[in-house]
Amino acid sequence: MSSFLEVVDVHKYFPGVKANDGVNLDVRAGEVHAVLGENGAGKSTLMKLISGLYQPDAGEIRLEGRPVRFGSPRNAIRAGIGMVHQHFMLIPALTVADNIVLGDEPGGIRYKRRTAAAQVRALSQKYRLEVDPLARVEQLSVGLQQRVEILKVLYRRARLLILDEPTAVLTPQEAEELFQVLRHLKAQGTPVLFISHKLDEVRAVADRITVMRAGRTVATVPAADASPQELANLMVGREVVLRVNKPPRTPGDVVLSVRNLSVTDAERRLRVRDVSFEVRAGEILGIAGVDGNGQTELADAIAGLLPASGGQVAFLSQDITRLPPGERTRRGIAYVPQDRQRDGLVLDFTLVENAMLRDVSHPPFSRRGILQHRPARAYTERLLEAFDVRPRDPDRHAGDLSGGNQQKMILAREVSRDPSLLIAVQPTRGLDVGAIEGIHRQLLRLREAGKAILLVSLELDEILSLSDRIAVMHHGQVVDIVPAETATREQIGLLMTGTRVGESEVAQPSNR
Amino acid sequence: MSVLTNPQLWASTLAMTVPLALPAIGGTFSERAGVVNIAMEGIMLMGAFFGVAFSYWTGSAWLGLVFGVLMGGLLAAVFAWAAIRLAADQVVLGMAVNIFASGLTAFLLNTLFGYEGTPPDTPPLPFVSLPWLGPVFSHQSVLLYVMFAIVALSHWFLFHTRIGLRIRAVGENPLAADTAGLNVWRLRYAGVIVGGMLSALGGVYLSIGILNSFDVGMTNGRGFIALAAMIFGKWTPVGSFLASLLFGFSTALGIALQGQGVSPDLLSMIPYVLTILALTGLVGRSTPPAADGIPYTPIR
Amino acid sequence: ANKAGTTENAAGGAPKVNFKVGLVTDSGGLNDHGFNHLSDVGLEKAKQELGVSGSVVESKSESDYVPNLQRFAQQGYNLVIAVGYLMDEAVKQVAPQYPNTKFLIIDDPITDINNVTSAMFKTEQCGYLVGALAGLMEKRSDIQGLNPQNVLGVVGGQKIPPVDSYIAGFLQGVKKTDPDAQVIVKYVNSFNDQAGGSQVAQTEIAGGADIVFQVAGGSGIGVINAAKSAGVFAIGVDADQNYVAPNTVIVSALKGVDTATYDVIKDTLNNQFKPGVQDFDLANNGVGISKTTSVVPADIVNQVNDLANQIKNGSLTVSDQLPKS
Amino acid sequence: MTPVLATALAILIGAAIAYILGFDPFVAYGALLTGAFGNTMAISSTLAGAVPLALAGLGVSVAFRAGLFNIGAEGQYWIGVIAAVWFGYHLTGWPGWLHTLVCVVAAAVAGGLWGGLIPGLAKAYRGAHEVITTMMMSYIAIYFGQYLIAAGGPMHAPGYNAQSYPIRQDAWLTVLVPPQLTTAVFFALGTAVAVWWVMFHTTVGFRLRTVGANARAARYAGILVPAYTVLALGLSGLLAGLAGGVQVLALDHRLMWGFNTGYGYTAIVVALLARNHPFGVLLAAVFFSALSTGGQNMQMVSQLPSSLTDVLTGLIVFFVAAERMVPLAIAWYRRRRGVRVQVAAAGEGGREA
Ligand SMILES: Nc1ncnc2c1ncn2[C@@H]1O[C@H](COP(=O)(O)OP(=O)(O)OP(=O)(O)O)[C@@H](O)[C@H]1O
Ligand SMILES: Nc1ncnc2c1ncn2[C@@H]1O[C@H](COP(=O)(O)OP(=O)(O)OP(=O)(O)O)[C@@H](O)[C@H]1O
Ligand SMILES: [Mg+2]
Ligand SMILES: [Mg+2]
Repeated sequence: MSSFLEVVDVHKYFPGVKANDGVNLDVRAGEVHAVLGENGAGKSTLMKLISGLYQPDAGEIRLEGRPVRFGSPRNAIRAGIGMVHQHFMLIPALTVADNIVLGDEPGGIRYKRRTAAAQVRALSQKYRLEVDPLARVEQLSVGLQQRVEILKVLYRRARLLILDEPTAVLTPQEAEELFQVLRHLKAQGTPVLFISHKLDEVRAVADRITVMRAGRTVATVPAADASPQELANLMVGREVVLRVNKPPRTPGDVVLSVRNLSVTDAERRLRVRDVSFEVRAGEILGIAGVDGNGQTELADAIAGLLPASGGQVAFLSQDITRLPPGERTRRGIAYVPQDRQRDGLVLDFTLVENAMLRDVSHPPFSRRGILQHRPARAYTERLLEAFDVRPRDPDRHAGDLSGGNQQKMILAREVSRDPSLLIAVQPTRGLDVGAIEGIHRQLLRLREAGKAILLVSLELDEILSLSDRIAVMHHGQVVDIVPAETATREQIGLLMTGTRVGESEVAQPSNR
Repeated sequence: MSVLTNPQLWASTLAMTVPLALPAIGGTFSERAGVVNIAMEGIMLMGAFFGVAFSYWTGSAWLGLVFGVLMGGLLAAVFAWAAIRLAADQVVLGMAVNIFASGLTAFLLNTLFGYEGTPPDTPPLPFVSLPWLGPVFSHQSVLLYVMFAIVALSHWFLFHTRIGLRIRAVGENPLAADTAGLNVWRLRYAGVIVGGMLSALGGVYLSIGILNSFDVGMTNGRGFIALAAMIFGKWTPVGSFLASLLFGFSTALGIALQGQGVSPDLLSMIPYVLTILALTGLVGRSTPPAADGIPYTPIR
Repeated sequence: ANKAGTTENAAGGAPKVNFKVGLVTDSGGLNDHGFNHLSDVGLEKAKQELGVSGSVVESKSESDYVPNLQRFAQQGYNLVIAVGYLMDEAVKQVAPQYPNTKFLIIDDPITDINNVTSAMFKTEQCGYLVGALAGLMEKRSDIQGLNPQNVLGVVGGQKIPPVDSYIAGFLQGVKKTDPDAQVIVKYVNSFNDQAGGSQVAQTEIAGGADIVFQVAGGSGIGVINAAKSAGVFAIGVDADQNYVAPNTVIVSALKGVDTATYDVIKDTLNNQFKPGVQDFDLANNGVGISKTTSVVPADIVNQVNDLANQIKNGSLTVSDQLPKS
Repeated sequence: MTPVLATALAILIGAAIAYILGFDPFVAYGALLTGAFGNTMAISSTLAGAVPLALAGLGVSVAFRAGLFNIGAEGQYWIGVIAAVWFGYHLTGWPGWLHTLVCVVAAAVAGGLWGGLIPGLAKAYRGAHEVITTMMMSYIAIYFGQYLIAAGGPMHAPGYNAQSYPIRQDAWLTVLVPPQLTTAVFFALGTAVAVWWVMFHTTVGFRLRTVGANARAARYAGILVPAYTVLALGLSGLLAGLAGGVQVLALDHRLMWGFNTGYGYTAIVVALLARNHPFGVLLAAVFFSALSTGGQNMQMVSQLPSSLTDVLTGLIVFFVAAERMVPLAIAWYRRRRGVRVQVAAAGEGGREA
């Protein structure tokens, strides 16, 4: 097979960072090529170089043997390169169809809106990527937004498809659908380049795998030959423990009790319907579900960021349904929100200021309303140390940190508040295996310390390996709550689609 | 109420709407493209001054209009260059442009024409009389009708053309627009400069549309009211127009109600009070384009 | 190249004398189409005809008055002119410190400082005359361009005494000659909003006014413009404003700030400086009315002149207060 | 661009304009400089003019820090003047210092209510954009002031002029350096320190800054964003009101027509130029005041219209904002030179190409 795309010894530097420091890659016509690597290894940078968003400082990119130099994404698009970015490149205020056709709209001077919608509809039917062309993107779940991104690329008839961590936000079923599309494209001879942290799916879909570490490509191996352990070690450069072991534990008193809770979002749509459950001390309750089925709203409502439209939330036997978020924090609820950049951190603030964000009115951060800069700084230094946040400089702005380290910073802050309840929404989204390992260990340590944990995740494996019990949400309702030790991927996956297996089956898990 | 049935009230309303609606729509173009523009006042002054100056020098009000609009566009282009290319703080720049333009127009007026003001024989733009539309339209500047056309055209342009879609896209998320192959900078320049020309046209209206002279500070804060109208109108041309209309109406009402014993100072508050009431009572939240005011500097 | 500057030496003017005049405007500046501008005109005339040298500074805000006055005084200017009552406190503060410098303040009565003279203008008198003239015109049915309705208009800049004294005189004048006339009085509430002035005038014209008297500074240019395009008449203020629209402005009420300035410069130059309040009125030509255009019939001009004489000889007095509404 | 370089560039352009129009730029600029700082009187005036700019600028900056654009400082200033004057002539028989204090507090509170309570509540609970509400309130304040002192108005003092009764002399601020530098300068300095301390050393300031930096995160952090919106606009208005109160106690001692002199608008530029830092605000206020005072001296000496100083001011602010001009120009120069060197090399060796 001939090379469609070659990357030869490419370098890209940012101030103080060698993001790509000698990268070689070769994507052959009609293959699915995966790129693996830790957070910050330089994968996204490489893809942005190929798609014209960045230009290499040194090295060469060749397309079908000819060297190319893209001054802007416009040129790359013309050359047939389509990219789905890790952080979505969508315009929330516009419709799905607007987003998809943007830059190549039907019409002359006038924008033929209806034609665009029809074309998008046809396209989405062809690839079985169902989405309403007239919906506004801001109303879509993350999974649907992913579809829009892919349709955007397909609309332009890309000759090379690049996907940067496309499955991070998908359910197993959705991921499988995506892989079908990729196989379809491959069959038509369109090469696909895709990034993932998930070793299993990479092995299942890719023909070849390139591993990056610290800005360099360290190996390219045929997918069939690579074992997960081998790949993980290549990525991290050391031995990685892939399996967490969770010692059995008897849960204590009820910490959080949710009764018939209903929640409407800011647009007044009912997102959580009549949900009831309990979380006990020393227990992890996992909430599984396809993205957009009310999990985030549920977590927000418990944290007080969304008002309950019905029902009751009790924490440590006290009704907190009407309390403002600050008061809930004070009583011992910690919250790792889904969107770390928008909710969890103030990117323009230093790490010290971010550390004090939630507890500024208490020592060590302040006394009688007056900030205590030195103790706060010392406290933050300890935090960075204990949770291995890099760089370990409390005066750096949160915006300077990589996504993984931002997440660690939030977790560090929330965990060290010594809460009775931790709500964690997708705490490992987009993190590499090393970072995930660390965060899982932290969650289990909290469980060990007798805290109650509500874990919302789209990663079934994460839910299955960490939870004591699993609640599955569909369409705003809890379909079922099952004990984790007996649950299987298939069972949960089925519940996630809203299909309730016969009562008896769920009721007799001990058979297994 | 007889005040409300007096056609002059409505004629005044329309006449007072034009110099607000044009810059408000101008601001809308700029901000839809993602560049916060509080320089309408200054750009209007440029348009007003050069409108008169060129009308006098060339002897043609239409050439005055063209040059007034071009000079406003030129100032907007300099503003745009600093805001876009240099990623400078757009609010600071806007204030700078306002101060600069008010100084420059006063300075030029005094050095070129003297303290008496611009020559009285400067030709103005024509008034248009459409008596069959009623007395309200019996004596209005030709620019009133131009404004109606601009409201409709701007709406069509922003919401029904391909460039309009692209301009809105760069104002919402320039990075996404860039990855979709759009030229973010060029679109932003277009938005700011077209917007500047519309603001300048508002200035031209004041100086040679309904009058034929320029005076120091003759915009009298209308550029800032237009800013409010733009926000009030939720960053849409039609909304901007309606907000300007409300403002024009209440100003005209304030004039009409004078002379019945109430202090003219108190009556002058009407437009401002009404605006606050309308804003808190009916209109509520208005959200700017998501990337409004955020410079986009691609790393390449 | 320097039309505005005041430094030019008069080519054919009087020989230079060693006498320096400083002029401080209030925050209205030289473009105010009013007393600041007229004061400058008077200074220019003095430079031309008396050979004095002069310098102008435009104040930006109230904290500038004291330093601006003081600078002139410190630099040995012989006469410092403060335009406007806003400088009342500033003059009272600065003048006593510089007894060798003379001060003139326009439109503000300062009495007991012996190096300060105040120029006060009886603008109600000239307002009265143009009011009487307008009333007489309005009553006649033979004048081209006037409508049958017996309505007159007044556009004020802001409701402040220097404006209202003109208007008070105007109303009394109308009452005298055309008691049944309706006078619509409205204010622009700004002195530099030409567009606003034009709208207010149009509202009055729509209400039937066919002669509009403007007392609105820069906004008044808009008033005259509106009158012109509606084909009605206007009356100018402060200076002869016929040049703005020769066929529209039939007469102007004159406030002789220029002559007062010139006179005080001349007196001071000749060591005849008189401290205290000087009233400028019809009798001493401190206020007056301009030449009328040919639209105004000669007999009306004569009747107005009669009234002027009555005011001059004291048989007719005009109040500067608006009637209580 | 550093303010120094920006100023230099603006001055160069101004000199060119002056020269083209037949004025001597050296004379003009010499006068500008001596007018602002040349002697005690000049310095006294410059600093006195800086006080209201600094106080109102601090007000604007507090709102900016909380992510709010208070464009109505002018009206809040005006309301402060009104309140101070009202208490200034109504109260009798109070000790001087207490009378002053009452006037100052009244001005601040009035400004705070005007700028904070109404626009703040409208923003927090009705979502009304503060740019509109503060601006509208500003116009209302100005017309209200005019109404008060117009003939027949409630605060009109009998006599020819539209002005109020004067504040009783016991409440006036003491002159420190004649002609007009008063103890008002201590209000400006003290307030700057206080604002700095509150913004960077208290939990309230931290929360205000959090709301400004990321309102969503602020909510997550348990901050009642609506309350802090009201607080931020309130503080902002309070400081602008204080500016008015202090200024009228220092200088005019009464309400007069023509009082609205644009301090509130210049204050916006002051705050922006200072990047909302309290001590930067002090410097920027002195800078703008110096330009204005010096500009008038320039007109006096050279007869250049003082509007030229507005042109200069606009250019300076523009160049300060456009700080990237310098690196861009350097990069452009390097590239050009680089190209030329390459071409030269190619010409010599002929092999590089
Ligand atoms: N625009 C930028 N400016 C400065 N540094 C950057 C920029 N983009 C990326 N980097 C840095 O370059 C390095 C590589 O980043 P990149 O986004 O390519 O990593 P990645 O492999 O995609 O990581 P992840 O798996 O977390 O997405 C990181 O250290 C990152 O902090
Ligand atoms: N979440 C909040 N949102 C808005 N204002 C608050 C919030 N928390 C406190 N405040 C205000 O800030 C002031 C000082 O805050 P501080 O945190 O010291 O008080 P507190 O919240 O009662 O203390 P504690 O957190 O120990 O209960 C309080 O008087 C209160 O009015
Ligand atoms: Mg990445
Ligand atoms: Mg607290």
